[in-house]
Parts: sequence; C-alpha cells; structure tokens
Amino acid sequence: MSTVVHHADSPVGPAARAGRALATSPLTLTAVAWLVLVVLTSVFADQLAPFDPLTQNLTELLKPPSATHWLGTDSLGRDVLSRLMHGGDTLLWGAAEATAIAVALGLPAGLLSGYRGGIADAVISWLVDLTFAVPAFVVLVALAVIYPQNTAVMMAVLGVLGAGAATRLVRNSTRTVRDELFIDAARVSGLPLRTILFRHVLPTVVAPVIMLAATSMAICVIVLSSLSFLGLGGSPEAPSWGQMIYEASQNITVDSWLLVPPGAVLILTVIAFNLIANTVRDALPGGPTPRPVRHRRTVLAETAAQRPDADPQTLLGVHGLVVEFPSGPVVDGVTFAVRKGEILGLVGESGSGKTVTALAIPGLLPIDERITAGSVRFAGEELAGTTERRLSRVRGRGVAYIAQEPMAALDPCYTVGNQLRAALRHFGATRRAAAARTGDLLREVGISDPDRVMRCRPHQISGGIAQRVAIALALTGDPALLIADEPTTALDVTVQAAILDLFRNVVATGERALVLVSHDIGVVADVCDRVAVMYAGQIVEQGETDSVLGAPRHPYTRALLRSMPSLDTAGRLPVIPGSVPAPDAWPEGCRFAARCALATDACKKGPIPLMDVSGPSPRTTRCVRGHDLAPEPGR
Amino acid sequence: MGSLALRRAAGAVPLLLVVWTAAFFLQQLIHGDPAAYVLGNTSTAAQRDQLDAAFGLHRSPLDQYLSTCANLLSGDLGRSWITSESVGRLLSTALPVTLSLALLSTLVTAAVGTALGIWAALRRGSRVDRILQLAAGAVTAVPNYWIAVGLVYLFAIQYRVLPATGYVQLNQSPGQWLQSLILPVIALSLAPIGPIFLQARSAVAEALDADYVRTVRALGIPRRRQVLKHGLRNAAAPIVTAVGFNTVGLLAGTVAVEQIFNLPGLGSQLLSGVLGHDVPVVQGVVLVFAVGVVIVNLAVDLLIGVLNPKARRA
Amino acid sequence: MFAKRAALCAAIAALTATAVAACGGPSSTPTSTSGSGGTRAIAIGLQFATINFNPWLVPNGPNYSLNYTSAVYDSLTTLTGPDKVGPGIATSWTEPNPTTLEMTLRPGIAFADGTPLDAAAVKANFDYARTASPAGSLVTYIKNLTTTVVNATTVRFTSTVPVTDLPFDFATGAGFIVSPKALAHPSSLNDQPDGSGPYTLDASGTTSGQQYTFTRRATYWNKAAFPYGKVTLRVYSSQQALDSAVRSGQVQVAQGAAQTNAADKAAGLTVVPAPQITTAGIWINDEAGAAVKPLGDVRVRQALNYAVDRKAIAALGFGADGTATSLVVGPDSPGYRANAAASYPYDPAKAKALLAQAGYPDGFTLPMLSTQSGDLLAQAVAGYLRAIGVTVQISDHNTDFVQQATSGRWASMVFEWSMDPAAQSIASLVSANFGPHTPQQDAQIQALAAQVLGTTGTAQSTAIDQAVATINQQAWFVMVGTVGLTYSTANTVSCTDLGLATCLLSSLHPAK
Amino acid sequence: MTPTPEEVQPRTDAWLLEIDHLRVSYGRRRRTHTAVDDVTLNVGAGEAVGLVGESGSGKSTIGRAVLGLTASSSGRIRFEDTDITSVPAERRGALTADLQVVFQDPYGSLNPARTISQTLTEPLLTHRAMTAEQARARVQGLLDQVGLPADAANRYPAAFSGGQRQRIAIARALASNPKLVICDEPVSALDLSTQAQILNLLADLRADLGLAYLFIGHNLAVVRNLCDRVVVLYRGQVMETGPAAQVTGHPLHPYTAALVAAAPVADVAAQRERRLARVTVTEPLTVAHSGCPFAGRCPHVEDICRQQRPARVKVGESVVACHLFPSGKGDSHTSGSVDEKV
Repeated sequence: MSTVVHHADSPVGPAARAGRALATSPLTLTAVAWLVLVVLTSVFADQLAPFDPLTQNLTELLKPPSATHWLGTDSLGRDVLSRLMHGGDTLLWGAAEATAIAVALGLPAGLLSGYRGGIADAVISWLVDLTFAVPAFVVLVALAVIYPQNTAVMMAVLGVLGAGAATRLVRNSTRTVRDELFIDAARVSGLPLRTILFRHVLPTVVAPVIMLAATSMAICVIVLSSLSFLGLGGSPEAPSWGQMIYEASQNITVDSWLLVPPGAVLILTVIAFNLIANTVRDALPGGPTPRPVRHRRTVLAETAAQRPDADPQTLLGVHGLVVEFPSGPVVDGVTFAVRKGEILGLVGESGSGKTVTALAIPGLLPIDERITAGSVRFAGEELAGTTERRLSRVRGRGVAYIAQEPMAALDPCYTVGNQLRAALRHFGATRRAAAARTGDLLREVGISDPDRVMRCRPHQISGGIAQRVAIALALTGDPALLIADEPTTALDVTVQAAILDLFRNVVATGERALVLVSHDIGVVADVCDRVAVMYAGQIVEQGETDSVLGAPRHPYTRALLRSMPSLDTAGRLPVIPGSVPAPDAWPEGCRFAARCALATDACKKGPIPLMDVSGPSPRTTRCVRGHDLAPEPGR
Repeated sequence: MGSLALRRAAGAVPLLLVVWTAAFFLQQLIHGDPAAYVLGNTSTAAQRDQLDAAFGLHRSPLDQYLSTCANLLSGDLGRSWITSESVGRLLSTALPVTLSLALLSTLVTAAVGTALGIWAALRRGSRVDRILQLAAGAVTAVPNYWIAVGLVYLFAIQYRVLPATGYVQLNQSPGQWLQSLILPVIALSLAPIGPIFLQARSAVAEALDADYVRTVRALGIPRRRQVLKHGLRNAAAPIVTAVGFNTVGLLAGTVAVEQIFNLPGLGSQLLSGVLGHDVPVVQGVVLVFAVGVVIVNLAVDLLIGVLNPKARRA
Repeated sequence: MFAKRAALCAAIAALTATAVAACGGPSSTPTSTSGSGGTRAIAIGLQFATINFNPWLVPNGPNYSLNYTSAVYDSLTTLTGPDKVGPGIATSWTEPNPTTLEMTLRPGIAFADGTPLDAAAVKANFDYARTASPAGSLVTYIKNLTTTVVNATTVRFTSTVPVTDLPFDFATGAGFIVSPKALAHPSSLNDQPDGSGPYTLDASGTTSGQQYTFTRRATYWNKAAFPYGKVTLRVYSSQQALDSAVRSGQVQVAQGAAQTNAADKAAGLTVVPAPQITTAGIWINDEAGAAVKPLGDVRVRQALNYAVDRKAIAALGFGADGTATSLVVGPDSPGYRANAAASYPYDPAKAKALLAQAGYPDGFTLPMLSTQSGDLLAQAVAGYLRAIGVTVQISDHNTDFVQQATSGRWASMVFEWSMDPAAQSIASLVSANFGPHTPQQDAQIQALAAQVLGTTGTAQSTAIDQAVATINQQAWFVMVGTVGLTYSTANTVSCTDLGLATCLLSSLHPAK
Repeated sequence: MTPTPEEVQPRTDAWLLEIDHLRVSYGRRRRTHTAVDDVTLNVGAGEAVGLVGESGSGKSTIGRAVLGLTASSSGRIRFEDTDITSVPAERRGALTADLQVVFQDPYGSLNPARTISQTLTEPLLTHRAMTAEQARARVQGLLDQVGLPADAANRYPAAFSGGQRQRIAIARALASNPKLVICDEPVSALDLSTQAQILNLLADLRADLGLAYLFIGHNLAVVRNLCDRVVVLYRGQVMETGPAAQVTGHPLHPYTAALVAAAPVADVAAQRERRLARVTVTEPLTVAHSGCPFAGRCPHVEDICRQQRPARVKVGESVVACHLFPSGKGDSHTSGSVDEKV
C-alpha cells in the first residue's frame, strides 16, 4: 500500500537522462562518432573520395586492397572505397525519410490515442494492428515494380507502415504518463490540454521516440539495402551498399573479398543505430537495473562468528551484522537474538535497514547486496557467508521467510494448491501426503474453504487470503524460525488483526520463533514479546516490548511514540524535525543527533555504543543520555 | 480459451480483407499489359484482347475485384496469368518450403535466444553477460542476405560440406531436407536471435528478481527449478511476444534468402510474380503472408494465455 | 555473364525468328551422373523455367524452353553437329524447288496418348500454329508455310520465301510435334505435355517454376540417343546460384560465365566453349532520333562507337575467347568480316570531335534499358560514354524486360543476340514492325534485305555481307563483342558439340 | 434507494461541497463494478471531513469524482451551488482555483522532469495572469508557507524526501488560494516521523487560510487527528457519519467498531485489552450483492441484513446505516441538535 516507487534517481527528465547516457557511454559515443563519420563522408563524398565512384578501369578488375585502392576494385575496376563513400547517401536519406514519416504520423496519433482513449483509441489501435498485419516487405517489393528505382516512394510507404509501431509506442508511453498523478494534478490545476500535452506528456515521450527512431533507422537501412540487393532499390549503376553486396555475390566464387567492405560498413552502421537505441532505452524508467558491482570477498568478523550461543534456547543469534550495497553499508553492526517461542519485533522507518536485516538472515539478499561482516547463527550453524547450497538446506526447514506483498510473493502462473504441493513434495512428502497436507495447512492458517482456494491462482484471491496462503507456504517445511517482513502492511486493518492473531498462534507451540519486521509500532505492540528499534542501519534500542514502548530509553523511540496520532485525541502532534539520513549521509556520531531535542556535543563526537540499561529485564539503548531518559511515560 | 481464439480469429478477418484489397488495387497500378508480356511482341492487338478477356481484364477493376473476392470465398485463388497454373496449387507447393524455413528458424531463434538469455540473466553483470549483450547487438545488425551469401561461399563453395542451393522435400528424404535448410535457417535466424536474447535476458532477470522467486528460494527449492519452473514460465509472455514479432520479420526475410539459396518457396513466387506482373500469384502470396502474420500473432496471444493465466482474464 | 541471358535470347528469338539455338537460351546443358540400378540420372541447371509445355506457345521463342520441350517431344529434324541437321521424325527430305520442302516421316511412332504420329498429325500441328489463339511467337516463323499431306508418311511444306533454312529451324525448336488430341484442348498442355518424345513429365518430382523431373518412356523408338533414365531440370535464379549448384555437384551441367570459368576449371569441372555466334552490346533503338534527338545523327551514333574500348570490355566479361567486334554478327556467323569488325577503334578524341560536329559538344543524356544481369555490360559501356560527356541512365527491368524492349519507349538497351541463320535475322532487323528497333527506312538496306531473303548461295552471302557492313557503317548498334559462351559440366558427363551454345538432352552422354 | 432524510443533513446554503446520491461505476454490462454506491455527504466551508475506508471502499473514487477526474454514473456533485457533476477538470475554468488536491504518492504527483518552480508557477501563469516576476514571488511565499527553503524552487523533485515532496504538493494546491482541498491519503506513504509534520502543516494551513478538507484516509487515528467529521465507507457505501470523536470513540456501526478495534495502538497494555475485546471479522470469499455490504463479515448479522439495505438513521450526532438501528428507534438515541458543521 505504501510502497514507494522511485520514479527518478536523478534530478532531470527522461529525455535529458537519455542524452546524458548517450554522452557518457564510450561505446555509444563511438557509435555516434561512426554515424557522424558516415554521414559526413556521404555528404562530402565528392570531395573526399579518392576516385570517381563510377569511373571504371577495365585493366584493374577485382584487385585486392592496395596503396592506390585501399579497399581494392570491383568487377569493373572501380574503386571500392570511393563507391562505399558514395553508397551511404541514398540509404541514409531513404531511412531518414521513412523514419521521419513514421514519427510524424505516429507521434500525434499515439498522443491522441493514448491520452484520449475511447473511440479514437479504438480506431487508431485497429489501424495500428492493420500495419502489423501487412507484410511490409512484400508491399515494398510490389512497389519497386510500380515505381522502379523510386526510393522515395518506397520509403514513404515503409514510413507509413512503420508509423504503426511508432503510434503504439507513443500511445503506451502516453497512457503510462496519463495515469501519473502529476497529470491529474495538472488537470486539477485547470491547465489546458495543450499545456498538459506539451509540458507533461510530450517530454516523457521524447526519449522513447528517439529510441524508436534509431531502431527504425537501423531497420530501414537493412530493408532498403535488401531491396537494392534484390535489384529493386535504385539505379543499378549508382553505388549503394546493397547493390555492392549484390555485385559481390555475383563474384563470390571469384573474389570473396568484395563482400567484406560493404557488409562491414552496413553492419557497423546498423550496429551504431541499435547501440544508440539501446542506450536510450536503458536510460528510460524501467530500463535495466544498474550493473551490479563486483563485491569484495566477504570478510566476516571472526570473533563474532566464533562466539558460542550462550543460551540453548536461542534459535537465532545475529551479531555485528553489516550488509553493504554497492554504494556502502546499509546495515551497520546489528546484533540481536531470538529464542524459541518468542516474537521479536524489528521496527523502524524506511531506510532503517530492517528489511535488509531480515533478508540477510536466510541469505536472500538481492544480487548486489552482501553481508560483509558479522555473524548469523541459526541453531548453531553459521549462515553468514556460507554457500547457497548449505543455505538452501536451512531455508524452508529451518528459516522461512514471508514477504510484504502476498500477491507478489505467490507465483501468478500456478494455483495455490500446486504451489503448496510442490513445496511439500520438495520437503519429502509423497504425492498423496502432499495433497492431503495441503488442505490441512490451509485450514491451519484459517482458510475455511481450502478446496476452493487451492484451485485459485493468486490473482483470484484477496490480499488477506493470499497472505494466509503465503504463511501456509512458509509452514510447509515446518520451520523453526519465521521471518515476516511487513506481513500486514499491504492489508486492511481488519485483515491485519486476523493475520496477527494467526502469527501468534503459529508461535504459540513454543517451538517456533518469529521475527516480525514492521514500521507500525501498533503492530509490534500487538504481537511482539521483544522489540528492537532500528534507526539508520543500527539498532538504537532493544528490550521487552512493554518496557520499550512504555518507557523508551532512546529519544528516537520516545519521539516516535509521541508523534503517533491517537484515536482518542486530536490536535497538533509533537514532531521530529527533519528526516532519516540516507546511508551516505550517516554522521560519525549519533545518527539521530541532528533531529534530537536532547542532543549535546557529546552525541556528535563518535560512534555511540549500545548501552546496557537493563532493569527488571534486559534492555539496551544507543544513547549517551540513556540513563537520563529514565522512566518516563512514553506518551 | 477457445472463445479467445475465436474472437481473435474473427477480428483478423476484416484485417485480412483490407490486406487482400490493398494487394489487388496496388497491383492495378503496375504499368503494362500482362497479355503483351505473355504473348510477346509479335502478338496482334486482337490476340491480346482475347487474352485480356480470358484473364477478365476487360472488365472494370471493381468488377474484377468483386469476382476475385467471390472466387476467394469459394476457395479459388484464380490462375496465374503467366503459366495458367492454379494459384492454389502454386502456393501449396511453395508453402511447405517457406513453412519449413520459417518454423525451423523460429525454433532455432527461440531456443538459442532463450537459452542464452537465461544464461546471461543468471550471470547479470558478469563478463559473459556483457559479451553476450554486445554480440546480440552485433548479430541483429547483420542483414540476412549478406550472411546468406557468406554462408554459401564458406560452406558450399569453399568447404563443400553443405548444399549451396536447392530444396529437398521432407517426405523425399528427411535428412536431405534438413541439410538443404541448414544454411538458409542459419542465415534467417542469426539476426533475430539478438532481440530474443535481450528480451529473454531481461524478462528472466526480472522474474528472478520477483518476490515469487524469492519465495521459492526461501523454501530452499533448487536453483534449476527456480529458474525453469518459476522464472521462465513468468518470463514467457515477453519472450513469446518477441519470438512472434521476429517470426513476422523472418517471413519477410525469406524473400531474399529463398532467392539466394534457390528455394522454391513463397518468397521466390512473390518475386517472380511481382516482376512478371502476375497479379493472381502476387495476390495469393500476399494473402498467404498476411494470413501467416495473423496466425503468428494469434498463436502468440493464445500461447501467452496458456502460459500466463493472468493475461487470460483480459 | 548475363544471368538472364536466356531471357534476352528469348527476346531475340521472338524478334528474329531465326536466332534460335545459338542464343544459348536455356543456359545449361545436361550431363550425366552415374545412375543407380541401371538407370542413369542427370540434373541440369537452368536459369529459366518453362512457362508451359505447348511448344507452339512458348512465348518468347522455342529456344527458351528447348531443354523442356525436347525432353517430351520429338522434332521433325535434329542437330547432329555444328550446322549439321540430321533425321528426327523425318527420316529424309528433299527440296524439289527453292520454296518447297518434302519430308518423309518415320513410320510407327506414336504419341504418349496412343495417337499415331503421321503426316496428318504434322499438318495438324502447323495448321494449329498458324491460327493458334492466343498465337505464339512462332507465328511469324511459319506464317509463310502451307502444309500438305501427301500420304501418311509424307508431308510437304511450301513457302513464299526460300525454304533453305527450314530443316535447321525445325531442328532448333520449330519442329516439335504435339499430339493432335492435345491440340484440340491446348490448355491441357500448360502443365501436361503430350508428345512422342523420350521422356514423360513426372508430376511428383515437379514443382512448377522450380524443378522438373522427367522419366524415360519405355517404348521410345530412339532410346539409344537418350542414355539417362531420369532427367531433372532445376531452375536457378542467378548465375551465381547456378554456378554454386554446378560447383557443389547439385547439377551436372550448367551455363558458365566468364568470371567463373577459371574457378570452375580449378574445381575439376569441364568448361566447354561454345561457338562465337552471339554478340552483345548496346542497341540504339531510337536511331530516328524521335525521343533522343542526337541519336538521329549518324555522327553521334558513330561517336558512341568510337568511345567504347571494345577490347577491354570483351576481355572483362566475355571470356578469354571473347572477340571485340562492332558488328552485329560474330566470327562464326555469315557476314562477319574482320576488317569491318575493327572499323570503330577506341578513339575518344574522335568520338568527341564527332559529337561536336553534330552539335553536341557537351554530350546528352541517354536512357538505357537493362536487366540486373546485363548491368555489368551496361555499366561498362556507360562508363566509356560518360567519358565523352554522354550520361547514361540505366534502368533495370528483369522479368518484364521483353515487354519493355518491345514497347518502343527505350532509346537504347543492352542486348545479346545471335544472327543465325543470318537471312531471317537481317530481314527482321530492317523490318518496320521489328519490336524495339525502329530503323530508318533506308532504301539501300531495304533492298539488301529483300535480296538476302530472296536469294540463296553466293548471292545471298554477298547480300548478307553488304547488309551487315552497311548497318555497321550506319551505326545502328554499339556492339561490343562476341559472347564467349561456355558451359560447365561435371567430369561424369560429356556433351556432343552441336554448334549450339547449349547442351541438348540428345547431346549428353556419360563420359567415358 | 433510500431517500436522504431531510433531517439527517438539512439543506443549508453554507455547504461548500454537496454530494448527493453519487454513484460511480466502471466497466460495461456484466463486468460492471460499482465503486461508489449512492453516497451522500457534504462539506461545509472551513470544515474538515474525513472519508475513511479500507481498500476498495471507493473513498478515492469519490475524491476523483469531485475533482472531475472520474466520470460519475449518477447522482450530483455541487460546489458552491454550481453543479460540477459532469464537468471534467479541464473544463472547470476558474473553478479549479477553488478546488484543489493533494495526492497520496509524493513521488508520482510531481513531474520528475520539471523543477519545483516550474510546477508551482504553471497554474499561476495559466489562470491568474501573473507576470513571471509576480509568480516567482508567489512561489517563494508558498515555499515559505509549507516550510521549505527558498532555494527549493530551482531543484527537481528527485532532490527531495517524501515529506518534502508532499509539502511541495501542498504548496501547489495552495497556489490558487483554494476553498476546498481534497487530501487523498496525503500521509499514508510517509514515515511516522514525517506524517506528524504534514498533519500539523495541514492543520496550520486550515487554521490560517480557512481551508476546508475532504480528507481521505484509511487510518482512523490520522483522520481523527485532523477532521471534524468522519464518513465511514465500506464497499462504496456510507456506513456511518458523525463527529470524529464520536465515530472513533463510540462507533455505532459494527463495521466502524471493527475498524476501531482492529487499529493497534502503541500501548502494550491497552492493546492487549483491545485485542481481547475485538471480534474477528472474517473475510468472505463471495460478496453479497443485496442487503448490507458488510453482512458477510458482520458478527451481528441477521437475515434482514442479507436481504435489505439498511436505511440511514440518525443516532445522536451520527448517522448510521445498519439494521441494528431501525429507523423507528432512531429518535431514542437522538440527543440535541444536529448541526454537523463545526
């Protein structure tokens, strides 16, 4: 529900980002340079070419490259290099014409279709479908006979047919933008349609259109050269790359070299266009994620790893856990333990590192995140830095993981029953036993109609049911430890209450433990025995839930509790000024100091260690004034 | 499922009609008199008139069009103006060739592209991945006719390991059939492998990053099953779409490739039909191509429907 | 050198009615592959498919499909060597007078459908050909003929012009006899031949336009002349594809090309040169200057001839044996005189001077019809003409080349042809309704043409010489040279030289 | 359809926004989905009305219908006596100045390609015919008003945190001096510490500028914090309307009660009690199409609930649609006058 989608990481629009991407990739720069070279040589071929492309020398036939003829001569003794230099002209102009027409038609049609929808969209989409059903190349071949050697007409038709693809692209981009809230905001501001289209829609369509244009150029160059190759393109005497390849093919048994220069130039040009298209595409929102950076080898804190678990009841011991993104650490020395039968709440705001911590325990971190220090001991076994093979033995049977979005966590392609049975089979159940156990499991998680739910696919059930299914799935391996990452955040409160009850029941046997990650202090208050409050990658306070929430010993916990609106009161709330610092802006000293009303100079001097402030129960706080904050009502 | 197929098929009918109509009237624009071509220069005007009448060319274009439409409904595609052969028969002999070529190429592109895509997706960011991506961009740029000529030179002329040209029917000799298609299929398949690879790579990568794969990973289910059962299945829709799109492009590619390898397929028929102003043949080939495109698109839709139940709802 | 030579030749055949065989038409010749189980098989590579199996309707001349028709039909006469006409259906013939030819037919031959092949059947064929509707191009060929049945095995042809060349014509495409039964329903011949020939068409191995398979008739009377039990004719779209096919062993016989001869030889193929009766060059169709005014001036046409370095071009594309000539005939044809052939030496300065004299010092623009396969020659000539200021605009028309050529809208075109037999060729050249070429009604040439057609022997030869020389002097053409036609065969096959630039089925036999 | 009892919401001229029997349906024929089903509610000048419901309750749709971003199927929406039911946003002209919005998603609601200044001046230049100079001054004033530094104007949205972006969105809404601001879950995407900042800002602005809010939310405590009155929605229908303190403190409708009981509080002891007291409401797999929409989950359900849609009944200061409160009994609960405007 509150998942934040980051639309942009850089403070510029997509078009500008695409431009920047073009300018910064050396490969793409090379591509641009090549195209510039090709265009310039085409334009100034008369001046630059060493020979006249048409002048033949019948005594110098099919000569290999030499000092005079750098690329050799063809079957009439003409200079291959000179012909190549003149050969890009028609091709590029033709391709540019087709592309320009495709864009000129597709842009307005796509904008209209995408923004307006309705009948205009239906009609335009039908026409677009039509262009996709027309065998374009066939039409061009036919045209070559009606308008022999008339590249302009052929390319115009190719442009019209290509407009279909352009329209579809612009339409889809426009539709995406149209659904953006900032368009709604602009409409509510009473901005006229023209302004909205030009200022808000068009800029986001520019980059896709550039990508399309580059792709279109590549395709048109190939199509046009194919036509030349088939003898349908243009004047047979005029040098064109396709025609040159045809000539080469006619001499292939005699001189295969001739195939190389026009082929190479043609291919390089097409590659250049494709590269530009790819670079622009990658710069678009939703493009590929940035390349992960090669990680250093994991060096674990040996001292931590060797520390024996003191309490035999301890199921999970996390010590000094550090998780790094390519940009640096996001979890910084987290230590906590979970005992059997216990529910530990891991609470914090976004950016606190709680989810990363949860993922790190069963080794489920994304490809570019890694544990770089610390220890994760589960039932006596070290999980940090171990192999995927060993981890996969622990996963499911030992540690199970439940994700925030139940719908997304279930495979949309398979039925609920299928997924549960497959998991049970994985854990060794026979086919028959798996089938029987599936129904039982669903009943255990509170689904009253398991047979029906089993036959459903994830999109056919509600979020609450889906989360129950996800919990059932997590229970298939009868794990000792459940890690639930914001398991109710995506659910309605009435459903959340039921799911929380379910969690309580799951742990009630006393043999299981649960780590519940949440940003909602109320949820933590509802189910957790103990709570660890995280802030900026660190645990700032840890203890039994009622004592932490009832008498917080860290200013952050206290301020957070105070700033919560209540069902009983109205009016101004005490606020925490500022916002959570990003990992790259973590200060040397107390990370909360900048926002803390109680901060002193001492807070900023250096890393603040966890301080033991145990009372009747164990309690730690990462505050130099932890003792000053002694018992005071949390709210 | 069945109703979706029917709905889509019904939707394709007007589309095909438009293509058919366009093909007919486009051909009307070609200069020259087919009778003169068939009869040669020594024919008299009377003889040409007679042939025109036999072709039905003395009637108005609209009239001709309507009667070809009527014939089409009864399954009759007319006769070639040049050889008087039934266009239906002509197409039925040419179709298996192009079909073999297109289907084999589709299989090759889909299999190779997807396999490499999965491989690269599993090694995102690695050297292999980057090299494959560059290679994909490069092969996409290689025109099929260029590679076809090169293949003929290398494998048929220089090393003589494969036949340069010609086609052997499947029922005559499956082995030779395959042999006669190896080079053309390579020529046709090379370029489309690029986009399919890229699509497969990003789709599989996206699926592997998805929560549901993390869910099965969290259950300790082996990597192979994560990838094949969950990753690939969920990535199927964009991959199938890409394969379908490239199959359409591949159909166009058959014109040049059939020419170079001398395969008696639809592409060859088209080219000779167009050059000979043989309207019924061209119309027939265009129709078959258009039907092919429609079938490919339909197959893509249905396949996605089967693979991805969520899409089926729509 | 011309991938589509056959089409060009086909055109010329249609135009001249005489250029038949020499045109090299179906660009290849049979050869042998060792057959299995006693049945030898052979595959021949061609560049053109037949359009139908009606030999009278083959649209652009009989040579166009000589290999197709000769497989399924018997001919009245056959070639047995260069310019040597031997018996076929006719066992012997006499010429009681210059305009009458009487032939004695072989008894006991029957068509595949069982109908006997007798004089009546022959007459039926020629009567059909005269009135065939739609008529084939052969109409001009035989329009002067009257056919009479003398008795069952004797048939008489009478003509309005001398019949000297008739037996040769019959041997090279104009003498195939179709079953009268099939002639009653000519459209059946579109894809079902009905003849008395050595082979029948095997529909199962045939894909129209691509591949034709023939199997031998068990009852054929002259099996010895056709050693192959199975014949496959494969059609290739270009000279390159054809060459690849013969090099890779897919066919055993194929038309060669100058560029590939050396490589073919190196690859172990036999490269057989054909007689030099085919010439190639540029035809100036608009010598009246109707569309391109400068062409109306003989000095301009001569200038074009002086501008071209024939030797260089002939060496480039016309084979090692290609001979430069400005004449419209080759060294092996009547009318060829070496000194006349060299009457336009390469002299660009003189060419420029002539242009200037004619009032075109800056040249002019010359549209030129070509085909994709003729482009090499067209471009080579264009390159030389550009040097004297004449800008050539080449337009390719491939399949519809003939249509374009005969449309009268092209001032010039690249063309290959052969003047054999010479008389009809010359007559055609000067005739007013001769397709592409619209000659000035020069009385001198007209008179010569009449003489050529109306005489025989030495008188005719002299007339031919004069006509050729006059046309050369009038510069109706920018001929470049003779075409060094070749065919390449696998070493399993040999081909008897028939004086044609092609191998007919009857000339092919397994190599010793 | 139950007619709106006149006594429940007496017609006064003081209403800024009146929504009468609004219905919004999507799709066509068999696939029709009714998102908003016969909703009637009013907002007075300067009043903050909370619209509470869970996902799928239609609360955001009501907001979009008021803004002219979604077409209504039937019913009527009036703003200051102008019927705006079927006038899309683009055609509202000067009215757009009075009726503004703050959306939930602080990332999606600002065009990432435009600077804050561009975003803020756009409506100013379009409608108010300001000079560039005046607009710039106004932008500075607005930024100051929402607590952002002056140099924010020339930066792009990506440079700001969620809370800051929400301030910008509020500044954009304020730019035209509106009378009513639709707040569509403006704090749900924010962290707890930021949420309080924004709630306070909204409260301050309302006090300073006399704004009225139609505040859409799913968190009862948040709504309670800011609003005078609360409207509780369930599956497109109004379950209960009443003063905020009344609705959260003494919910009448079983659904409201469930909602209140389910919201966890941070006090462990209190929450333990609440947990023990709360009645779990099940999730039905099927949705009833007649009767009370909550019947399938209601712990007090009776036969009539599944058959007949309950009438709206005034109970005390609240109006509730539930068969537990039959219209005849309504009066017994009534106490005092019913001026719902604060």
